[in-house]
Amino acid sequence: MQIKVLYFAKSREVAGVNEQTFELGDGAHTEDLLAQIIAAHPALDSVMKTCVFALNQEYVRPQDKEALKDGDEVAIIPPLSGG
Amino acid sequence: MQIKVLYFAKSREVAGVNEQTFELGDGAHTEDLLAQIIAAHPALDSVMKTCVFALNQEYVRPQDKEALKDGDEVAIIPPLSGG
Amino acid sequence: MKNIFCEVTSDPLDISRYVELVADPGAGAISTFTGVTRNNFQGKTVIKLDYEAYTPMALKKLQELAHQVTNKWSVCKVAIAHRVGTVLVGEPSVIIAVSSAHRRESLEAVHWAIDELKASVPIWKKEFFEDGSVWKENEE
Amino acid sequence: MKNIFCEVTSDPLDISRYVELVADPGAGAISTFTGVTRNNFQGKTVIKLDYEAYTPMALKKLQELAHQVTNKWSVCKVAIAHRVGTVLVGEPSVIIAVSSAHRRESLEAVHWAIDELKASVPIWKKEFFEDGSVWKENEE
Repeated sequence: MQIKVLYFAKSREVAGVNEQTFELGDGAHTEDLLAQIIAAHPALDSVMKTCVFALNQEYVRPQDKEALKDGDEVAIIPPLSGG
Repeated sequence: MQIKVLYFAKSREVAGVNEQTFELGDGAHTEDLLAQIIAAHPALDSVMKTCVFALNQEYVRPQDKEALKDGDEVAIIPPLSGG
Repeated sequence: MKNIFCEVTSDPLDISRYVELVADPGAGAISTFTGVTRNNFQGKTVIKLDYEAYTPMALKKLQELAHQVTNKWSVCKVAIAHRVGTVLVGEPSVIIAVSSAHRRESLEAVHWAIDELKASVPIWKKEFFEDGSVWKENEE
Repeated sequence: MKNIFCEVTSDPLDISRYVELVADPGAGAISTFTGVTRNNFQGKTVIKLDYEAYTPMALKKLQELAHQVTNKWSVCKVAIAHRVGTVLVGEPSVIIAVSSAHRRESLEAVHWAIDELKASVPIWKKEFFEDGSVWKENEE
């Protein structure tokens, strides 16, 4: 299945991309995806420790191990600074 | 001495005047003035029970018996409703 | 003081004017409160309000109030305007604008200032209904 | 819902627009909060801020936030706008406007909404100083 990953703010700058598509096997969950993202961008490792994530525009924690399905959109959410 | 009295809102409507000058003897204080005001406008008696007063633009209570001097300005202040 | 602006006026009040008056390069936050004539009171249709002020004392009390804001909170600038005369439904009768470096100060200051204004500034409103009129009294 | 208006926009924000959007004949109070780029942070001169949003999710979160305001308080209308892109010193980055019959509701709602916005809406700002730039983090 294909998962679209969006990078914002510091994670976008460190990854050097705005968005990217990852290919995962059936039954993969968010923790698997995050491992793949860090494998693709080792420099993101420390940044990711400060981030949360959004799955289809709803916040999830990495340890929630949310099941993924083809076409899902996952966003890397660094500490917020809107307002 | 002459004291200028200003009427506002309901006290103005009941008194039928905006302002008025009262003549008081030496040594008169605010309580004397208020008695003269009610004598001049008996219909104000009940309204005055809900009012406070200002002497030269500072709030005073009638029971404070503030000493008056020639040229003082006293305002009748019904319950406030600004805002 | 140039960081305080107060007025009592018969002109319509425009929010942009008071937001501009409190603009400051060191301000990260501007909070405002606008009191508006609403179309009803306890189920009765309100046609208009007439505001009357003891103008010189009202202005003095507004200035004291603005000074108190600058003493109580770390704020940049304070503007307070109260309208007198007829204020139709939907029109502002009072606008308070406060700027501050951080948001909490201006938010708290505006809330405090409108409560205090209602309690201490010699201004009165008469409400006009379809079947009569009445002088209002602010609650404590 | 027609009593809620939210937007994420790269256009400059004008307070008059959002005050008009929450105007309501039943409203006696309109409270607003405006976040503005200030010229310094911890003593360093700020040149500009760049805001970046996860726009569709930010808009969704703003709408959820506006709905929560209408659930928590008796208010008439809620408008929330956040700007993205470059915001120069003195320019608004966010405006929240709430109207209500009585003053307390809109004052409390605006204060709550800006705190909640900073904690939950996926928007980021980068501060540009004379000697570099940094991604900010809102405090809890």
